[in-house]
Amino acid sequence: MNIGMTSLARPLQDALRPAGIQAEHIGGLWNLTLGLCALVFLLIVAACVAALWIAPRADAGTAPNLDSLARPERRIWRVIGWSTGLATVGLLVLLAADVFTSRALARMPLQDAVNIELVGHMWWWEARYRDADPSREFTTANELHIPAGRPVVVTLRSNDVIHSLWIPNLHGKKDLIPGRTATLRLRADRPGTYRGQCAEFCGIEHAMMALLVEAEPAAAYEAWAARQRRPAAEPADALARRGREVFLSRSCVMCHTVSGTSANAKLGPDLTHLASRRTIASGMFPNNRGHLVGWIADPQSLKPGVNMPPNALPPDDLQALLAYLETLK
Amino acid sequence: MSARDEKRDGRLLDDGRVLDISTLPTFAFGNRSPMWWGTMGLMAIEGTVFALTIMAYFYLRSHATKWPMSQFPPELIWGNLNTAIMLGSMIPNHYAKQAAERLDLKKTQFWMVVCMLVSIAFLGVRVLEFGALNTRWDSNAYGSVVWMLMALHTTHLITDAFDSGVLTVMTFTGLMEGKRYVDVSENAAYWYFVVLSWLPIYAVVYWGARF
Amino acid sequence: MTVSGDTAQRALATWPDRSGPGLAPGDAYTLEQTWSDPPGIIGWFAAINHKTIAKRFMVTTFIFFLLGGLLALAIRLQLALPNGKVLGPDKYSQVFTMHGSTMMFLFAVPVMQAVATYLVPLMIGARSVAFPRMNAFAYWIFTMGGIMLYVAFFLDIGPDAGWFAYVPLSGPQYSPGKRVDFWAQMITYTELSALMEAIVLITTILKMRAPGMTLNRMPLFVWTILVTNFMVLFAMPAVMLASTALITDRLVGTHFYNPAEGGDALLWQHLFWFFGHPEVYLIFIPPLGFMSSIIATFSRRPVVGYPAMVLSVIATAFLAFGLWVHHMFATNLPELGKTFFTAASLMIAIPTSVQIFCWIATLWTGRINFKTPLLFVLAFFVILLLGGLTGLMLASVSLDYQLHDSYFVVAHLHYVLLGGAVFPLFGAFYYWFPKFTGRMLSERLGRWNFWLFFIGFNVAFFPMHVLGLQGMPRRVYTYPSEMGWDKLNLVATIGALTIALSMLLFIVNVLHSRRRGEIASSDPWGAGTLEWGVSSPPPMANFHVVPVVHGRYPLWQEAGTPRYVTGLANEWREVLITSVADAKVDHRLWLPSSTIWAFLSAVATTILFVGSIFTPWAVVWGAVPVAIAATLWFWPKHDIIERRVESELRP
Amino acid sequence: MKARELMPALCLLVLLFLFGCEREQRPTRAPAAASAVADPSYAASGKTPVSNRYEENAYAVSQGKTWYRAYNCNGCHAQGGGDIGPPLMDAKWRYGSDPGAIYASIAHGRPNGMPAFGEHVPEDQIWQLVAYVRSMSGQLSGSVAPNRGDNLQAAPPENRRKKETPTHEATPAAEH
Repeated sequence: MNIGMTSLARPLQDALRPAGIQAEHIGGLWNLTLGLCALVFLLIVAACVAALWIAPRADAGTAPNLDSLARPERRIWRVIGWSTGLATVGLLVLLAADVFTSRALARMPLQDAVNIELVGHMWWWEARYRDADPSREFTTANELHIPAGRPVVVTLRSNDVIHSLWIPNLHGKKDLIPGRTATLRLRADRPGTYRGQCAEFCGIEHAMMALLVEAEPAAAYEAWAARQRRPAAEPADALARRGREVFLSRSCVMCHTVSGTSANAKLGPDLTHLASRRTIASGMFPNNRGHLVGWIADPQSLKPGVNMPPNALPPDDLQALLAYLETLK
Repeated sequence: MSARDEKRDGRLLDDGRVLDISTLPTFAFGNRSPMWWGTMGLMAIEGTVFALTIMAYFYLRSHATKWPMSQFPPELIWGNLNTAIMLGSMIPNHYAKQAAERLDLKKTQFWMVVCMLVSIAFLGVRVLEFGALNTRWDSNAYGSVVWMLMALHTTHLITDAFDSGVLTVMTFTGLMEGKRYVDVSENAAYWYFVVLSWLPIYAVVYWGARF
Repeated sequence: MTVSGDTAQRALATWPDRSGPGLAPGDAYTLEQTWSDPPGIIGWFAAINHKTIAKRFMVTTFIFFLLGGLLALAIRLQLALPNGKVLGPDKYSQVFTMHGSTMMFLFAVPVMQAVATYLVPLMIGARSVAFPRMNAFAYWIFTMGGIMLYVAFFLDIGPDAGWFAYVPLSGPQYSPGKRVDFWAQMITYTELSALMEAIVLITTILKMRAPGMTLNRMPLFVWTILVTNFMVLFAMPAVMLASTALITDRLVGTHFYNPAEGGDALLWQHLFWFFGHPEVYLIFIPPLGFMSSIIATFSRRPVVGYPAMVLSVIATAFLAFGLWVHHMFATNLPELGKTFFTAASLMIAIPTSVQIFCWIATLWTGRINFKTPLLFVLAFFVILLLGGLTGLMLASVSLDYQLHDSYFVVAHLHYVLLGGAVFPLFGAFYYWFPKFTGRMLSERLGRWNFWLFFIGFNVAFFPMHVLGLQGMPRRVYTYPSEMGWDKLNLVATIGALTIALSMLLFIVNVLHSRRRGEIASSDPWGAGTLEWGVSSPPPMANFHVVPVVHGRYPLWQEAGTPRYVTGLANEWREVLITSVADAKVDHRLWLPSSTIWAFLSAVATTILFVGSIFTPWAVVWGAVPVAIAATLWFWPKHDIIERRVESELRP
Repeated sequence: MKARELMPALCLLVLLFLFGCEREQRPTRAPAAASAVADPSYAASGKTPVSNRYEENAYAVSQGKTWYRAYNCNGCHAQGGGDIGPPLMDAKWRYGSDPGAIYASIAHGRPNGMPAFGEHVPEDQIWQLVAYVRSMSGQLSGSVAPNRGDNLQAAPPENRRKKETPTHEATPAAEH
């Protein structure tokens, strides 16, 4: 099976290409720090090279020069003292820059924020969109949509071990620690698709715990959210209806939820709007028929160790199930 | 500068070119002896372990809504009794140390035996202490950290008692020499440490759960 | 091992040839016999001479270094191409955990103590370390812990939760089975060993220096070892407590790390990093001593600013205990507290820069003898410098949000640990190899070794900075090809293979030179410290006549009076104890001789430790053989006591 | 050095170790057959008990515990203490305590409320559940059975439970 997201445009996952205000603050600090450090590096290496250049050569028999034991080398000490002073000033500049950046990060305006509760699972992301009106809340997984230009407050929890949310284009990382809650405030200022990944080792499939963040214009976001709030549509054709029967009578129903049906288990991701997502297996494979078949039949060869069991379905049942899953828009 | 003391400074031979140290003693007490530094190192390590465990106790406490997490704090009776016994044990310990440093075999033997008897007493009471903690190590984090503190200290009690026991036996087998007196003296210093380190642990285990 | 005629012969041409008459040949022979290790297989296990133990210690840690390196190669091969299939995810987790644990616990910290137990007595003019039997015990415990970990790994019980084993992943629920238990128990072993070595080295340095070697005249290397081992005393207990709590959580159901019952996952991180960050400096400070030794010798002058160097090392040690939270910036700790740790993390750069400036000044004003050891040391100025500067980036809270747990950190830590420790360590091997073996390493192979290592290192690790910035998290066993990380990963793998090649050259060089290398004189580099005053390799007793020291570089400076010490016994292992600060003579001490019981105690302790992975009761029944072995270890023999009492002088 | 003489022995040891340790493996796909499939009449037939190789594997038992919670076995059996369904941590077994019988109970259900999960739960997971269910009454070795979980403790962890000696409780005739 060919692993990969061939059908996706290459998603952005790059700390050096900020797409939001928070990542830009950090990017600015990075540029300053990099410049200063590069300068120091060049100066010290140059001093070292110069020292080797200037000093005469000798061999093991050369009598050691013990003058320094007899009288103090004040001139050298002065040079070292000044260099150390300069180094200290440089460090203080870095400290000040860090403090200012931290304050800037903390001061992002939060009016009209979208509230998302993100729960880490081994190895996928569960997202609950919060709302003052409980009827407007909904749950999805592994793909966040956010309105560009509007602040987002992500509340982070973990269901099992420590994970860490990292969407480099939007912000740095924050840990999801069981028994604790953390928040990450971010804002995407440019629409686009940004990829994030778990950054704290969380077990054997740590490498395959990604998520997509779709930053889109407000109208598109509202339309998406409205679709997510609806329960799954009644399948239109017989094949899909049979697929639903397969879903509910086989092992799928033991772990997944499709709202509007009797499937309401929580071990795996909510599949109510599976077909609207761009990826499966936590941001790892494109959501198309070929990968879906592979994933249902033998998830262990795509993501060894995942909790999803292999499902040996008769071909008819499999076709029906796929037809049903594709209706979950 | 005081006159040259052969026993302290050695002798100069060969026009001052050679320092003869055959006049120096072959053992010494206190911080002159490497054994003292070794013992101090052990104390530093174990003191750090105790301090960190106590910090862990207060760390967990700062996160708890209710402390102790179990219903009742430890009962005081055995803890108080054992604290008294341990503080009392410093008396024979002091005399054993003094006797060893005076190279007095008879007195060393006597006070070491007294120390052994006391150590049997506090080990016995320690068993009762565990029974009166009113929590188990697997009840909750409070129980775990209390048991950890108690178990760490008990390990020290046992090893120190065993150590002293072996030394006591040695004093009776004719295996005494200068270095052995140094060992007895350092063993006594370690005993002080075990007793004194108990005081903060006692305060935390018995009173940390009350205030 | 008995004294070969060759060694005894060379022993005669030692220190005294520069400071006075040696011992009469008969006495020298007796002295060598006294300090030799007993013959035969049992004798091999009973050896306690500090040089014998230290040599084994160095070889053992180096074997672990090679094993860790092979694991690193496996990691790089897996990551060379996207969707790699060399290791499965389960094997990969074990392999990278073993790689990290091996390099940190079985190589980097112990190798420094191993080198120190060899060199420190020679540098301070002592015949032995302070507690030679404990020294041997510490070695055996360490070795058995390492073997246990690898046996477990081969049995597919290799730990798989990362070298810092964050709970709850390493806890009872998410790491079923015994894998993490073996990891935690390995920690117990290596910490026990490191703590004992610390006591041995501190006592040796403070109480056994040759007369006249005041603290102010101690070689800088000895200073770094003294400071490092004081750090060990206060840092290691934290990880022992953390791993003990982990074991009890896993084995008897305590709740230290269970949030549902009042425990806390961050407690682990605090305890671990309270040890873990000073640990970096445990690894990094002794190489500063290598640097000072090598730079002084090869620029033919004392190091600039001795007091500044010493104070810098001490300042580094203190600051090292105030940085641990910078490993936890991505958690939800209060922001104000984090700023404090940023400041501390930045400030620790100051003492290091003072030292770098002093060394550059030494080179600048010296006359340079350009040999392989110096090459390795010069690499420090590029690699460690870069690692230190990326460290400043990681110290910043905001930058750390992006860089933390990414490949940038992988690059940073390898730049620090290899540049700051491994390169100087190799320099030290090349520098002291003649002292260890009596033969020189090949200079030609040495240069090839160096350049392949230096270039391979930068090719392997520099790209990782970029990978991290491009969003590659650490500890991923694979990555999709669309991420655009494949080219740099392939480059890194090529670099790793180059490093492997350079290591191969090093091994060839060592094996070849050990038998056929050029014979080394007692002081082939023209160095100034005491270890070069004795033959290469040194006699079993180190110093046939103990010198009296009058300066920081006794072999370079004029000898004063008195020049040497007489009056130590030749028939038994007698050493001279001096006072702490001024190294005034204090008393003579009869050290114990070889014993098998240090080894057997280590075996008994191993039974207890391994048993306690499977049942808590092993702590009870396992204590019995430990107690017996330890008692027999200390139980004196009647005839020895009689001789001792006879020769006794009371204080 | 004597070390060289030890080398062949060491190599041999290493080779031995390469065979690995089943108890610690993390099988990501089902072994060929965890066991022979049991039929519903199994308990009555009096055949020799079917063995379950997952009982030797700590990871599989821990997976069984995950399924036990995720599939809401607690709903009827509580934490093994029993509620609507019978307790699982005691010595009484209505349908036999051997793996085959437990498999049959889960896969095919039992009268008076135990549903048949055979359609819903893959065979492999059922065997993992079987191993876990047996660990609840201390039937598995302490180094395989699960340790405490990261949750509130209702009962001592499975690896420290006393091994109950199973008694076969006669099924009341009325239930058939």
